[in-house]
Amino acid sequence: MTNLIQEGSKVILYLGYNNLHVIKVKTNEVYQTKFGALKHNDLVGKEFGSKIMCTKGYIHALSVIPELWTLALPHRTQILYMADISLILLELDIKPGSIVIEAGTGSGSLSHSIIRSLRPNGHLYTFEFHELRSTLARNEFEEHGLSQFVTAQHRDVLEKGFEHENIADAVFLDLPAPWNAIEHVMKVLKKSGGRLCTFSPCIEQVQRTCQRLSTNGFEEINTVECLRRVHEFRYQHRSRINFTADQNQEAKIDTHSNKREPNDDDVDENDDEEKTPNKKLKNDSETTAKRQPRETESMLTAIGPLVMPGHTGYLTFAYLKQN
Amino acid sequence: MTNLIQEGSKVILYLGYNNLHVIKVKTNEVYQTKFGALKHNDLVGKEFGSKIMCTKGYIHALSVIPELWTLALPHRTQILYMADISLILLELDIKPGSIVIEAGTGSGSLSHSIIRSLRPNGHLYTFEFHELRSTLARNEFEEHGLSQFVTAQHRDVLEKGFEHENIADAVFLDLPAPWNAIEHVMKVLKKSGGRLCTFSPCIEQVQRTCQRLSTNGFEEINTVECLRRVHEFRYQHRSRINFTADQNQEAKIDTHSNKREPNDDDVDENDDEEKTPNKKLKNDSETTAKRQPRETESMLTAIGPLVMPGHTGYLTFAYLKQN
Amino acid sequence: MSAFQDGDHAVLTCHDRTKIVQIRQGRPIFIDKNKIFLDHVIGQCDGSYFELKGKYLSVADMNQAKELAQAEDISSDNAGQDNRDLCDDGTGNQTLQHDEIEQLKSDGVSGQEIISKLVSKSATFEKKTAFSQQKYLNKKKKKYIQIYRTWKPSIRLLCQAYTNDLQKIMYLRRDTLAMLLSLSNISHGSNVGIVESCQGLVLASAIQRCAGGNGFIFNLTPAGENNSTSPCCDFMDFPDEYKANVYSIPIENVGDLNTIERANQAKPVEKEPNEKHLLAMQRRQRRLDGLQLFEKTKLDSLIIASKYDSLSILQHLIDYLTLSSHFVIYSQSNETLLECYQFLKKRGGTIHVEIADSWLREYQILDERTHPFIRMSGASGYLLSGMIVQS
Amino acid sequence: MSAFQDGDHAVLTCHDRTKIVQIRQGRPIFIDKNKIFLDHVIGQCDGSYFELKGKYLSVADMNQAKELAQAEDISSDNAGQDNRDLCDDGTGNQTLQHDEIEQLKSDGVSGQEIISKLVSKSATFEKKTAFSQQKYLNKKKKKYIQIYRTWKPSIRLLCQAYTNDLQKIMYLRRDTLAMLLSLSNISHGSNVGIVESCQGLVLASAIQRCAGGNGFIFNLTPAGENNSTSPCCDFMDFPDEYKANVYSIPIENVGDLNTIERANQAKPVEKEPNEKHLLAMQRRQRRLDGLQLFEKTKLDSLIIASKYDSLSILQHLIDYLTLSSHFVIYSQSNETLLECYQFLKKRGGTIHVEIADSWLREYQILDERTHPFIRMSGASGYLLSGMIVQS
Repeated sequence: MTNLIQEGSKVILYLGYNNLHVIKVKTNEVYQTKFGALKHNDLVGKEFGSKIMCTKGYIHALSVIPELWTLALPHRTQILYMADISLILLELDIKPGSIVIEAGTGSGSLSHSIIRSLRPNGHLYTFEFHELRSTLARNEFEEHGLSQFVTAQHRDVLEKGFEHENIADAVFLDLPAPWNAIEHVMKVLKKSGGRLCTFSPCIEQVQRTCQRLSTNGFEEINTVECLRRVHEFRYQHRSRINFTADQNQEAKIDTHSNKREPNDDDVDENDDEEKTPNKKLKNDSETTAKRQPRETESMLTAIGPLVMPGHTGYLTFAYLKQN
Repeated sequence: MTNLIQEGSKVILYLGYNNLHVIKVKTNEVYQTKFGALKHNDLVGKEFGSKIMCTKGYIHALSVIPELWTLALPHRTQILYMADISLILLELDIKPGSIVIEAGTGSGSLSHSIIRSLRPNGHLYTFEFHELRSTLARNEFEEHGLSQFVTAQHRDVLEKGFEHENIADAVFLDLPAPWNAIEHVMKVLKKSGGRLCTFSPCIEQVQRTCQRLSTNGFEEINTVECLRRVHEFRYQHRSRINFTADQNQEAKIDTHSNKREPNDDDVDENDDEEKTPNKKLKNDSETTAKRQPRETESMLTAIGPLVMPGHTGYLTFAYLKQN
Repeated sequence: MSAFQDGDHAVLTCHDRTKIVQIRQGRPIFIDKNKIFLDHVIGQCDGSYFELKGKYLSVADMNQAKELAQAEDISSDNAGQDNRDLCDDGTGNQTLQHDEIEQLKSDGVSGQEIISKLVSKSATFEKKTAFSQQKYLNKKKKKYIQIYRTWKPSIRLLCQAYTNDLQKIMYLRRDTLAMLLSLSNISHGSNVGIVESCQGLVLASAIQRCAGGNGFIFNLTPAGENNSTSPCCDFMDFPDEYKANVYSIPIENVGDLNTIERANQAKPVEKEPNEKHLLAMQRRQRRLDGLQLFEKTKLDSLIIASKYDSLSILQHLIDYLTLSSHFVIYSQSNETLLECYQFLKKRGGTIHVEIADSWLREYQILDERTHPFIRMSGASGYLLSGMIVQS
Repeated sequence: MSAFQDGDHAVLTCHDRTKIVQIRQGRPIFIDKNKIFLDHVIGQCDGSYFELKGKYLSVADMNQAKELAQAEDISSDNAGQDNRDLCDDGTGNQTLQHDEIEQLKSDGVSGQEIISKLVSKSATFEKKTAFSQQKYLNKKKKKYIQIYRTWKPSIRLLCQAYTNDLQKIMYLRRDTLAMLLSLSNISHGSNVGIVESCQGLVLASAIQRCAGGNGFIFNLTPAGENNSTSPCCDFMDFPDEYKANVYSIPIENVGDLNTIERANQAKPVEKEPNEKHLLAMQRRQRRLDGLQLFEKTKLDSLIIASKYDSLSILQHLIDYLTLSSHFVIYSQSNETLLECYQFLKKRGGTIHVEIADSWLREYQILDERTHPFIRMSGASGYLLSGMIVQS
């Protein structure tokens, strides 16, 4: 992948946090963003990562890397997110040289990460029963310069199996009924040992899958769920309460002054505005220097989000050795 | 409950975090702790919360309050923990005056919290099919001075139901097959509306329960799981790396000195001990005052524990109104 | 269960929305800018069903309402569905226009009838899979069938009502509130100190748990924020005996023995003794009485869930706690609580000091489609708790 | 899959234990203080079964071993069991004495036979429920049947092996490592900078992902800790071409242009040119070469998972990152990462900066007894990640 944007390059436009768009650079075209018009011509020749001016602001032009692609890709199906994807790669021992089988291709979110991990000498065979989706994914692999690492095929693997035999180090299934594909998986995994992962959103699917895996001699079967929690950055503003007892200690002489009692604030509730503590203290500080306005401290915190993904799916891993 | 320990008082001995014991005070008896012998006589007349000397240390004497009791009680069955207990109380709307049904009593962990919430004018009817457990729980309620708020009965509610009719504001079931008790629950709940909670460790039990609740006209059915994560306090010690580039900036003249290169440390690996950065820097600082020993900062942190409860059970709540 | 009376508060639910209202004869409430009269709720019971007819909530038959309100049995998401069958929801196929629907509504046509019309005028409904049809119907039901239920307020329902307004209650999630209450050991007869900025949710919970015992509840608020804890206490419609021993006192003056003296010296200027003024004087006196009482009382429980600096509050209040009493501090961030922990460790005389957070996972339990909800809260906040003992 | 050779590393598993060993003809390893020889592992494949016979791991028949090692189908806890049936496990009922068992073992009696004897000599076995009998058998199997499997090392297995030694790898949980690798975008051809204190687990992961591409991997370690990252890299038995472009360089000297000059001036005293010394000189030269190379290289990825102060490391290394490159910082506590975040915000030129942690839940999937594991990890650590862009 070259580092410079060219005619025909796929570019991810970063407009802000979780605001990403994908375009394909085409001379003389214009793309409308919330920061105004972006001329494709302005992209050509720029390094990926560059700041590009639009008519009313700027964006950053990034290359197609799996994490961003997962956030920006056109959703043709529900997609896998990075927490699951990352764990799948690790648990399936996917590494350069691995031969990996994937069904279905879906929106290609996982495929891109698998390819990154098995480069430069591995290969991904990815199958999709929905013809259009398969074609679109194949085109994307092509556009992203990944064709040599992947074969995207339109095929109903539940009915027809994976075509190949004993070639795979790892198999990943995201199918509604993965248990029905187990025999095909056994055929395509290397005899000397291979790993399987199935992804299912519902526990009943997992139960059926585990049952079937176990009766077919799979070992080390384990099911996990992984949820990623992205924190929110927030400044917390904390004021300190001005305890009068402290002030007395600091300046005991002070008691004679004609200052008002904090607790007669509610005598007349209409002018609450007049009597907010800060106001009063400001007045007080004119007469007695010892009294400080209420201190407010700001502290940067990263706290859990009010809403986060609560469930994506269950990942079931297993190992099979056939001698 | 009086605030002074007396003959016959139940006392929780606090020996340390998660190290609690329960005794009943009996004149002239002695209880052995890891801090040596504790004379019961030393407890009598003391306030709860007092520090009591043993032969080789001290302990704190506490009264039986639900949180501590849950940690200290003799486990006759698997017990409910405070995260679940607390949520149950809130979701069942248990408040002073509530009439509550519980089955089974188990070790009485939940019972104590329910009683605390429904005092002074509510009542708990708790049922247990295991006769000994029921008797033991009844004795404990008696010893803890709670008898007036609770009726503990030995009874197989699955077979025989709850005896009472239309008295309960809330019902809690911790039974292996709660779905088989639903009809009894309907009989015991107030016609004008009442709430139910079932606790089940396995999802299959929950599925069956929800199914049965739904066909019997229960509403607002929802299932939750609550896990409490107690953090560990730990000081993190962080050293700063002494970048030579910084030192150069501070004192450029310094380059002539005969100091050794950090990166020739591995010339002779046998005396690694001699060459730990701190040692070397200590030597260096003798010749060049500008070089500071590696700074180490300690920071108190509260971090998630390596092991925490990963599952207690599923709580299913529901509401029933029968007109 | 007693019936609703004029002036009572009620919790109104409709689909997944929850709203706290006060029932007042002839006075409307507002939902989405629509005036709604609750007159017919008076005399009805907890959990009753109502249908929105014109501007009035009218009593609805339970069985009929139940059926209307119930969603078709489908999953809230398409998890577990063979997505081969998924087809586009096609919103452009509806020939019934928005204006026409509005007309039907103002003509008093029932929601059910409107939905029937929508279905018959939909070009694609027949072509949808059974799953998609159900999904479509549920969406329309949610929009056109307005079955309300009214409930007697409870702490649980208040938590539910604040779910979409969490910032108002410092993001105190219901499981965290539940745990806070347990850890505080509040019960009938307890002396309790509370410093909160959660609309009175914590205070109301404590008042309910104490149920007018002979202990005192001290609601410590900064001057000028006396009313910050009113909302939830009002919502709960507590009987007077529950409130008799509840004192709101100015937190600034805690531990300041000169306060009363100063207050007496600084008697406010004599105004005409109108009713409003008398009431204010009474309130003022009650705050002073509370303050005096507080200085003489040993607390069994202290709860801090405040937007103000918790550490200095803890420092000023900890000595009011009696032997074997309980303290709980809630904060959204750990850092605040670590400061308090360091103070407590240095001070000594505390045991069982913990910092904890919690996870709350909700489940969809449906035949062949069981899984946790696909959205959850990632913010439980943290609780620091412990007990005071002899050091 | 190639067979194990003399000198190879292997991951040994037995029940839930995992251990990384080096296979060396005639040289024993130690497990629970017992000498065990791995000679028979040589020539065997990934996933082979072995039985401990005397002091040797001997090749075991796969099917037989599978059956022996497999647990009876019961739940790992008694969740979901009607606890009416639970009875005391009764350990005092065994008439076979410890000494006798030890004698049987040293007589070479198989684990299976010992278990049969134990069952026949147990006073209570017959009286137990089926559930308790299975539980009993599983316990005994775990104790007396030692079926081992040997595996080719992988990052997954290294994570597994460190599960009980997490402090050695800074508590870096496998899901967090997995995420860190994704966020770093490391791939064949990347230029990578790594500062880690995780026994080389992160470095080894990076080396594997790059697989000897034409990019460089810089392992930045403090002087004196050059070997701190060796363990995992050794375990992985990487081919030489994977290591050719990996440079360990002294992090203290990064950005110090005088280092090389100084190093050349301060040429170490000429010692006798023995082999050890030559090797040391070569290593020294490689470190210097690496340092020179580093100063000229623009990094595509930077990973920090260090016990040293991450902020100052980030400050010194961030300018080596090229446009559209990735950085990831791992820490057990949020506070460290917040400092880094503040620095990054002030500096500018970064996008998509996130702090995240994760939950990993493991499940027991068994007929009628499905639920999450009753114990889980509560410590995932935090990752700060982001990208460098033109500011």
